[in-house]
Amino acid sequence: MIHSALPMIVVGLLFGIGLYGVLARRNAVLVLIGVELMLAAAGLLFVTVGSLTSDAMRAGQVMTIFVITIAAAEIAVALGVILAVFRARGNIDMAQAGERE
Amino acid sequence: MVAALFAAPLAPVVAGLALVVGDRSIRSVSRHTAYIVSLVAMLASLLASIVVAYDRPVLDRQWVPEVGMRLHLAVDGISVPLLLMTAAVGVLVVLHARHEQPAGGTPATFFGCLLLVIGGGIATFLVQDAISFFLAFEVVLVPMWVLINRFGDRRDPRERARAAGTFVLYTVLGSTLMLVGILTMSFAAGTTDLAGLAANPMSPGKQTAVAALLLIGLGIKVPMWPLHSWLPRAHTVAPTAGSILLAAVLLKMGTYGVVRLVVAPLPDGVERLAPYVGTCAVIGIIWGGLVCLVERSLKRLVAWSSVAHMGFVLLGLMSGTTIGLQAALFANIAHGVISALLFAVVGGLKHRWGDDDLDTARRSLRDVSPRLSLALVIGFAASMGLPGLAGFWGEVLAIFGAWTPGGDRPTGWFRVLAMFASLGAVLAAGYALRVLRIVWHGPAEGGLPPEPEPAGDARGNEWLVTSVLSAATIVLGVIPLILLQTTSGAVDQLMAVIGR
Amino acid sequence: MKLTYDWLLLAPVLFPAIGSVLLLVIDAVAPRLGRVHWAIAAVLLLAGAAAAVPGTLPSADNPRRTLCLPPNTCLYAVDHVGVGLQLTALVSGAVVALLALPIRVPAERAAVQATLVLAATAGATGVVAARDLGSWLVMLELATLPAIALVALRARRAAVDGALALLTTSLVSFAITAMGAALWFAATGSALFSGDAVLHASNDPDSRRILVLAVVFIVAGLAFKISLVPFHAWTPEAFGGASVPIGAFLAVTSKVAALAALLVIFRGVTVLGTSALAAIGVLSALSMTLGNLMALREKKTLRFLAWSTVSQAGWVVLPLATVSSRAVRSAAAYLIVYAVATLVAFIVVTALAHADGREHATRLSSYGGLLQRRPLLAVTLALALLTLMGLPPAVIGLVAKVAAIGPVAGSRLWVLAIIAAINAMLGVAVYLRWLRILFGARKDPDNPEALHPVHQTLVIVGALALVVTSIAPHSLLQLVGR
Amino acid sequence: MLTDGRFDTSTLALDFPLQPSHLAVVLQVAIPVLILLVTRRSSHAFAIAGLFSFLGLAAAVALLVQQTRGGAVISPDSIGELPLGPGIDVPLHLQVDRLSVLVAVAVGLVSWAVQLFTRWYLYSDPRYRQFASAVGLFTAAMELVVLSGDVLLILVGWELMGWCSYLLIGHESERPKARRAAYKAFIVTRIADAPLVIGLAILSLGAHSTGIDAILRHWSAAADAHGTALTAALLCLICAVAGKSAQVPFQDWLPDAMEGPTPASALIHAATMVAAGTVVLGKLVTLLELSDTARVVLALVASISMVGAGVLAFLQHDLKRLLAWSTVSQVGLMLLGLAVVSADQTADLGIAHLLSHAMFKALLFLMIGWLSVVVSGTTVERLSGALSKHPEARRMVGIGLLALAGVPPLVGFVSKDLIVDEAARRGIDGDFTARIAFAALICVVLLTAAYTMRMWLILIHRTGSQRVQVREWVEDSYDVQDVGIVEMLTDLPQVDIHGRPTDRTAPIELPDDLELADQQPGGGARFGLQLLALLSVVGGLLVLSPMLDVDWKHPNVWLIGASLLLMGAVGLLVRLMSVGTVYGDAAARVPLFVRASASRGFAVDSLYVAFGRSIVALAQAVSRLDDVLDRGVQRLPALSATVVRRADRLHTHRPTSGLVAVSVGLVAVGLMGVILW
Repeated sequence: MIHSALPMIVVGLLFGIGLYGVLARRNAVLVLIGVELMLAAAGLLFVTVGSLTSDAMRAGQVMTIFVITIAAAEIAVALGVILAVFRARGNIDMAQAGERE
Repeated sequence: MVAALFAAPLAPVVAGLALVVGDRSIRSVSRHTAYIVSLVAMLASLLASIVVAYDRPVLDRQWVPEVGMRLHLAVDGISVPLLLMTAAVGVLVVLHARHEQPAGGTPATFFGCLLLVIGGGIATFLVQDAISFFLAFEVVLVPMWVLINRFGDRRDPRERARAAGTFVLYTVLGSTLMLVGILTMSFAAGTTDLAGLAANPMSPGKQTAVAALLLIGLGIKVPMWPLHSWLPRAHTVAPTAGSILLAAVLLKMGTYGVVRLVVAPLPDGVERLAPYVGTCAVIGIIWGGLVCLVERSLKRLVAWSSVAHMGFVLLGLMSGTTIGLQAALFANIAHGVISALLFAVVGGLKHRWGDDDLDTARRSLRDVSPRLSLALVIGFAASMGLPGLAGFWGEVLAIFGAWTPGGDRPTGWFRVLAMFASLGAVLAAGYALRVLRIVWHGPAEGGLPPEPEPAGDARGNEWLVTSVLSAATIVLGVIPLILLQTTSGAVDQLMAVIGR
Repeated sequence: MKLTYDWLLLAPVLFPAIGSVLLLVIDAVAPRLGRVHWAIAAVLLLAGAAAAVPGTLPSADNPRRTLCLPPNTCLYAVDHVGVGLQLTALVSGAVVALLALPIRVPAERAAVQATLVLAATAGATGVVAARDLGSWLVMLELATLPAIALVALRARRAAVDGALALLTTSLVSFAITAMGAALWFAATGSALFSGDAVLHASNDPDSRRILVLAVVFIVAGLAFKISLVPFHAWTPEAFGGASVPIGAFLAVTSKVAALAALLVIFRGVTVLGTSALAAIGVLSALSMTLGNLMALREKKTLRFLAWSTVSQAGWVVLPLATVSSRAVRSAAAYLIVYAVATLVAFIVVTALAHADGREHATRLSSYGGLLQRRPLLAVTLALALLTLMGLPPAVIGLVAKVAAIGPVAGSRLWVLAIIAAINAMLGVAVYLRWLRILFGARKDPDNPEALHPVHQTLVIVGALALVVTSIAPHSLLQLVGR
Repeated sequence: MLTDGRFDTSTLALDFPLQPSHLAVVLQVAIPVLILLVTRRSSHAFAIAGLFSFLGLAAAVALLVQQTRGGAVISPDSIGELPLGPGIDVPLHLQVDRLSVLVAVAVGLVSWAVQLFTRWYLYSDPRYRQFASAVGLFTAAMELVVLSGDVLLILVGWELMGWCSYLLIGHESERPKARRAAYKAFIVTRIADAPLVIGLAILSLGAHSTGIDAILRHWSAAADAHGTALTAALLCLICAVAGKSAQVPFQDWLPDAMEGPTPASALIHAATMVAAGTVVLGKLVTLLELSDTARVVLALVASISMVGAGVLAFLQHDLKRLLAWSTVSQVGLMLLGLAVVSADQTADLGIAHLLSHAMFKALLFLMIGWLSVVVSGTTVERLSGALSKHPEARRMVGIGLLALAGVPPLVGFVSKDLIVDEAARRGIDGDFTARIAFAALICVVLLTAAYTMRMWLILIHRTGSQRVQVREWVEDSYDVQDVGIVEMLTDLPQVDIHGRPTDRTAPIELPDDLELADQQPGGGARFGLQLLALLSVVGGLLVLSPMLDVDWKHPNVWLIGASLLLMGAVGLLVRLMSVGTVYGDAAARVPLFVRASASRGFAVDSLYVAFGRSIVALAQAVSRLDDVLDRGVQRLPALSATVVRRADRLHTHRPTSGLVAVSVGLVAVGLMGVILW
C-alpha cells in the first residue's frame, strides 16, 4: 500500500504538531487549536483507512463526520469555559496556577 | 446445636456493636450497664463455645459466591482448645475491665471494643473457609486500634498514637499478604475450604512462593522475628485488658493461621522454608530473652518474653513432626494462659505504681501484697518453663521435636537450632529471676520486711482473674494430657495429609 | 438495510436522553421552576434504572442485543456486567440529582444543571452498551462534556480553574482516544468491536502491532477519565472546585462511564493476551500508591476524596491487568462497591455542607467529634470509610478487596499483588486519619442547622445500604453476574 | 475401701491404682498445697508439714517393705502416657527397684527430720509457712527423681528441685547476699541443665521412648553403632550432673548457698539436690559403662572437685562453708563410685555412699544450725569451743564427724571403703579411670580426716574470752552472715595466746551461758537428730542386707589398715598444728592470704560474674540493635512524607502541568505497549 504512506505521514505530522502545540502554548485558545489538529489527524486517518478498505457501512467516512461533530461540540463547551475563565481571571493563561478553595 | 455456632461469635460481636454504636455520651450507657451487658454476652458465648466443643456441630452454607466465600463453621481438635481459651479469657477480661477501666473514653466503647475483639477471635477459630478466616482475622483490627489509641497509656499521647498506628498498619499489611496467598491457593485448589486447600496441585516451587507470602503475612501477627517490632510498643501502651487480649487471642490467631493455611496445605513449601523460618524463630527466642535481660519497662519485658515463647511455637510447627506440632499447639495455649496471667498482674502493678519502670526501687512485693506476688511468681516461673507449670511441656517437647525434624529437612541444622532454643530457656530463667529479684524480693537495701499494706493487694475481680489464670497454669502443667489428647487426633490427621 | 429496535432494552439510555431534552422544553415553557427540575431528573433517572432492572435477573439471556443489522452485527448489547454498570450509573445520577435538590442556586441554572446531569448519565449508560466505534465515541463524549460544564457552572474562581484543568485534559485525552479509535479501525478494518475482527487482525503481525498501539492509545485516553496516574492531575482541582453533588457525580457516574468504555475495549482485546494490558497493571499500581500517599497529607475534604478516588481507581482497574472474564466481573464488582461507598461519603459531606455551611464541611478538621454532634452522619460516614478501607464491620468493602486481588493472585502477578497489599495498608492509614477525627475532640460550628429531610433520608438509605450489603454482600455483587 | 482380694497381707501387694510409690511423692506435694490453701498460721502449718512428711516417710517405708517382700508394683503409671505420635512414646511411669526404694526412704527420713528441726529453727519467722511448703515441694521433687522410670519425669523433678533451692536459699530475701546466692544457685544449675534437655532428647529419640528401661535396652544394643551419639548424650548428662552436684566447674554456687537457713542447707546437701546427680547417673550407669570417654570425663571431674573441695574445706574460716565444701568432696566420691564400677555391675557403690552421706551430713548440718543458734554465728571465732557446754550436741557432732572422716565401723567408713576397694581392684586390673580415681581417693581420705579433725578441734576448744570480743564486734547472726568473712579474718582485734587482747586491759567478764543453755531444739527435733545419729553409726550394716548388692565379703585388709594409719597420722599432724592457736584452728598456721582466697573459693565467683557481664553486654547490644530496627520502621512515615512533598511539588495547580503529565503518560504507556508486545 505504498500510496497510503503519504497520508499516514501527514497523520503523524498533524498529531505531533498538535501535541506540540498543546504542550507549548500557554494561551488556552491556541491549546484548543492544537487539540483540533490532533483530532484532524484522527479524522484523516479514518478517511484514509476507509478509502483503503471496502466497508459496507462506509465506516471511515462516517467516523470522520462523527469526530468533526464531536469536535465542534467540544469547542462550544471549551469556549464557554474559557470565557468563564477570562471573566474570573482576566486572562486565559494556561500556565497560571488555579487557586485552592 | 448449630445455633451455638452462631451464638459463640455473634453474642459478643452484636453486643459490642450495640455498645459502641449506642454510646454517644457518658450519660447514654452507664458503666454498670455496659459491664452487665458484656458479662452476659461473654458468658453466653462461653456456654455456646462449650456446647460447640462437646457437640462439634457443622454448618456449611453459601454466602458470597462471587468470591467463593462460604459460611462454613465447624471445629476440630486443633481449634477447640483455642476456642475455649478465647471464650474463657474473654470472660476474665470483662471481669478485669470492670476492676480497671482506663480513662480516655466512655465505658461502653471500652467494653464494646473488648467484645468485638473477642468475638473476632472466636470467629477466627470457628470458620473453616479461608476467606471467612481472613474476614474474621480483620474484625479485630479496628476495635483493637481503638483500645490502644484511646484507652492506652495516658502519659504519652504521641507514643499512644504511634503504637496504635504501627499495630494496625503492620497487621493489615500482614493480613493482606495472607489474603494474596489464600487467593492464590484457592485459585489453584478451586476451593476456599480450609480442608480442601490441601488438594491444590501446585508445584513445590509455587508452593514455596505462596508459603513464603503466607508466612510473612502471618509472621507479622505471630510475631516472628524480625517482624515483631509492633508488639512491644502495642503491649506497652495498651490497657491491661487490651494487652491480655493481644497476647492471649490475637497472637494465637497468627499461629492458628500458620497451622491451617501453611503447614496443612503446603507441605512442600513448608519443607523448603522450614530451616529459614526455624532460624528466625530461634533468633526470636534468643533475641527476646536477651532484650528481657536489660529491658526496664515491665510490660515491655513481658511483651518481649512473648516474642521468645512464640519462637518456640514456630520452631515446633516448622519441625514437621507430630511431637513438634503437639508441642507447638500446647505451647500456644500455654503461652496464652501464662501471658494473660502475667499481663493481668503486671497491669495491676503498673496501675498501682503509676509506671512500670524496674529501676525505681520499691518495697518487696512479697511483703506488700502476697496474693499478687504469688501470681507473679507463678507467672514468671511458668514463663521460664518450670515443670509443673504450663510453660514446661510445650517448650521441652518443641526442642524434642526439632531434634529429629520430619520430611527431608536438614537434620543437622535443626539440631543446632534445638541447642540454641535450649539456651533460650536459660535466658528465660535469667530474666524471670531478674524480675523476681527486683519486684518480688524487693529493693537492694536490707532490713526487716516492712509491714504489708492490705490496700495494695489484689481484691475482688482482679484476685478472681489472677487466681483463675494461675490455677489454669498449674493444671495445664500438672495434667498436660487434657490438652494433648484433645489435639492429638486432629494432629494425626494433619500429619497423614502432609505425609501424602 | 433496516435496524431492529428493542425499546425496552434501550429504555435505560432513552429515559435520561429524552429527559434532558424534556427538561429544556419545560424550562423554555415555564422558566424559573427551580428545583422542580431536579425532582423530574431524579424521577426520570430512577425510571431508567427501573427499566434496567429486568436485565439483572439471572434468567435474562446474556448478552441481550438490539439495533441489529443483518446478518448479525448488533450495535447495542448489554450483558450482566453491563446492566450492573448501567444501574449504577443511573442510580448514582439520581442520587446526585436528589442531593442537588435542596441546594439553593439561581433558578435558571438549576434547569441547565439538571439537563447536563441527565445528558451525562445518558452517555454513561449508553457507552456501556456501545458495540461500534461511532456510538462508543459519541457516548463517551456525551458522558464527558456535560461534566466539564457542570464543574464550570459553579461560577467561582476555584470552580472555573478546576473546569479549565478538566477541560484541557479531557480535550487532549479525547484527541488521543480518537486517534486510538482510528488506529483500531486501521488495524481491524471494521468499526465494530467484534472479537473475530480483532482475532483476524491479530493474526497479521503488522495490523497486530497497530492494534496494540490502538489499545495503548485508547487506554491512555480513558485513563484520564478513570483518573489514573499520571492522567489524574485534574481530579483534585475539579473536585475541590465543583459543588459537592457535582463532585459526587464526577467521582461515581463518570467513573462508571469510563470503566464501561474500557471494558468494551477490553472484551475485544482479550484475544491479544496480556501484552497490551501490562500497561494497565502499571497504571493501577501507580495510582493506588500516589493516591494514597497524597491523601495521607490532604487537609481538604473534597481534595481528600479526590485523591481517594485516584487510589480507588487503581484498585478498580487492578483486575484488568489479567485477561479473563473473571477480571471483568471483578473490576465491575469493585467499581460498584466503590460507587456505593463514595456516594454515601459524598451524601454525608453534602448534608453537612448544606446544614453547617460549606466551609464547615470542606476541612477534615471540621469533622471533629462528629460522633457526638451528629451521630447518624458520623456512623454513616464511618461505615463508608470502613468500606473504602475494606475492613470489617464493613464486610462489603473487604469482599470487594478480595474480588479485586483475586484475579491478580490467581494469575500469580506477585509484584502487583504485593503492591496491592502495601496499598491496602496505606489505604487503612489514609482513612483512619478521618476516622480518628470523627471520634476525636468535638468542634462545633457557629450556627448548626437541622439536616434537610431529603438529605436525611438519603443518609439513612445509604447507611442501610451499606449495612445490608455488609450482611449479605451477595445482594450487591450479583448485579455483575456470576 | 480395700477389699481383701486387693491387699495381700504377706507381700503387702496392693492391687489399687494408688501405690505407695505415688504416695511418697503426692503426700509431700500435699504439704505446700494444703499450707497455701488452708492455713495462715505457722502452728497449723507445722502440724501439716510434720504430719504429711511423716506420712510420706511412712509411704516410702511401706514401699521398702513391699520391695523386700516382692509385693511392689515395678512400674506404676503416673499422669498417663502422652500422645505424641508414632515417633516416640512417653509412658511417664514410675520405676520401683531396690536402690530407688532405699534412696526414697533416706530422702523421706531426712526431710522429716528437717521439717521437725525447722519448726524450732525458724520459730519466730513470719515466712515459716513458705519455708515449710518449699521443703515439702523440694522433697517431692527429689522423690520423683528417685522413683521415676521416665527421663521426662526426671527432668521435671530435676528442674523443680532447682526452683525450690532458689526459694529456700533466698528465704531471707531481705539480705542482698541471700538474694544473690539464690539467683546464683539457680542460674548456674540452669545453665548446666541446658545440655540435659539435649542429652535426654538424644537418648529418648534414639530409643523412640522416654522410658528408662526402653532407653537402656535400645542403647545397650546400639552402643557400638552409635557410640558417638551415646557419648555425646552422656557428656550432656554429666554436665548437668556437675551443675546440680556442684562439681567443677560449677562448684561455686554451693558454698554461697550457705546463705540459706541451715535446715535448707541440710536438705540440699544431705539428701536432695546435690545427690540427685548420683541418682540419675545411677539409673543410667549401664550406659556409662559402655562409653569410656564419658567415664574418664566423669572420673576427672569428680576427682578434681573432690580433691580441690577437700583442700578448700580445710581452709574455710566459716565452718558451715567447711561442711559445704566437704559435701562437694563427698559427692565427688559418690560419682567416682559410679565411674569405677565395672560392666554388669549396678550403681550400688555410689548409692550406698549417698545413703550414708545423707545420714551424717544431715546430722552435721542440723547440729551446726543448732550451735549457730546457741553461739549466734558459724565462723571459727563463734563456734570455737561451742561444744564445751552441750554434751548431747557434743556426742552427736562427734558421731557425725567420725562418720564423715570414715572411721570404722561407722557408716561413712563402710561406704567409702567399698569404693576405695573397687577402685583399687580395677586399677590393678589396669583400668585407667580407676587409677585416676584411686589416686584421688587416697588424697581425699587424708583431706577428709584433716578437715574433720580441724573442725572437731575448733568445736571443743576451751577458751571463752575471745568469743566475748567477737560478740562485741558482731551483734547478731544476721550481721555475722553479712560481714565479709575475709574482712573478719584481716581486721579482728589482736589477741595474745591466752586470748587477752593486746590492745586493751579491761577485765573480761565471762559470758553467762545460762541464756544459752535453754537454747536447744524441742523434743521432736532432738528425736530426729538422734535418729540420724543412730543411723550414722549402725547404717553400715545395710551392706549386709540383700537390698544392697555389694561385695563386702573380701575387704582389702591391708588397704584399710594403711588408710587408717595415714588418717591417724594426719589427725595427729592437725592436732599439732592447732596447738597454740587462738581458736584451736589448725588452719591458722596457713598464711592469711591463702585462707582469704580459699574462703572466697579461689575467686571462681569473679569468673561467673565476668561471664554474666559479657552476657548482659551482649543483651544491651541486641536491644540497641532492636532500637535501630524499630527506628527504621518508625521512619517510614517520614519517608512517605518526603515522597509526598516531592509529588506535591509536581502538582502545580496549572492546567499545563496536567497536560504535560498526560503526554508523558501517553509516551510511557505507548512504550510499555510496544516493548511488552
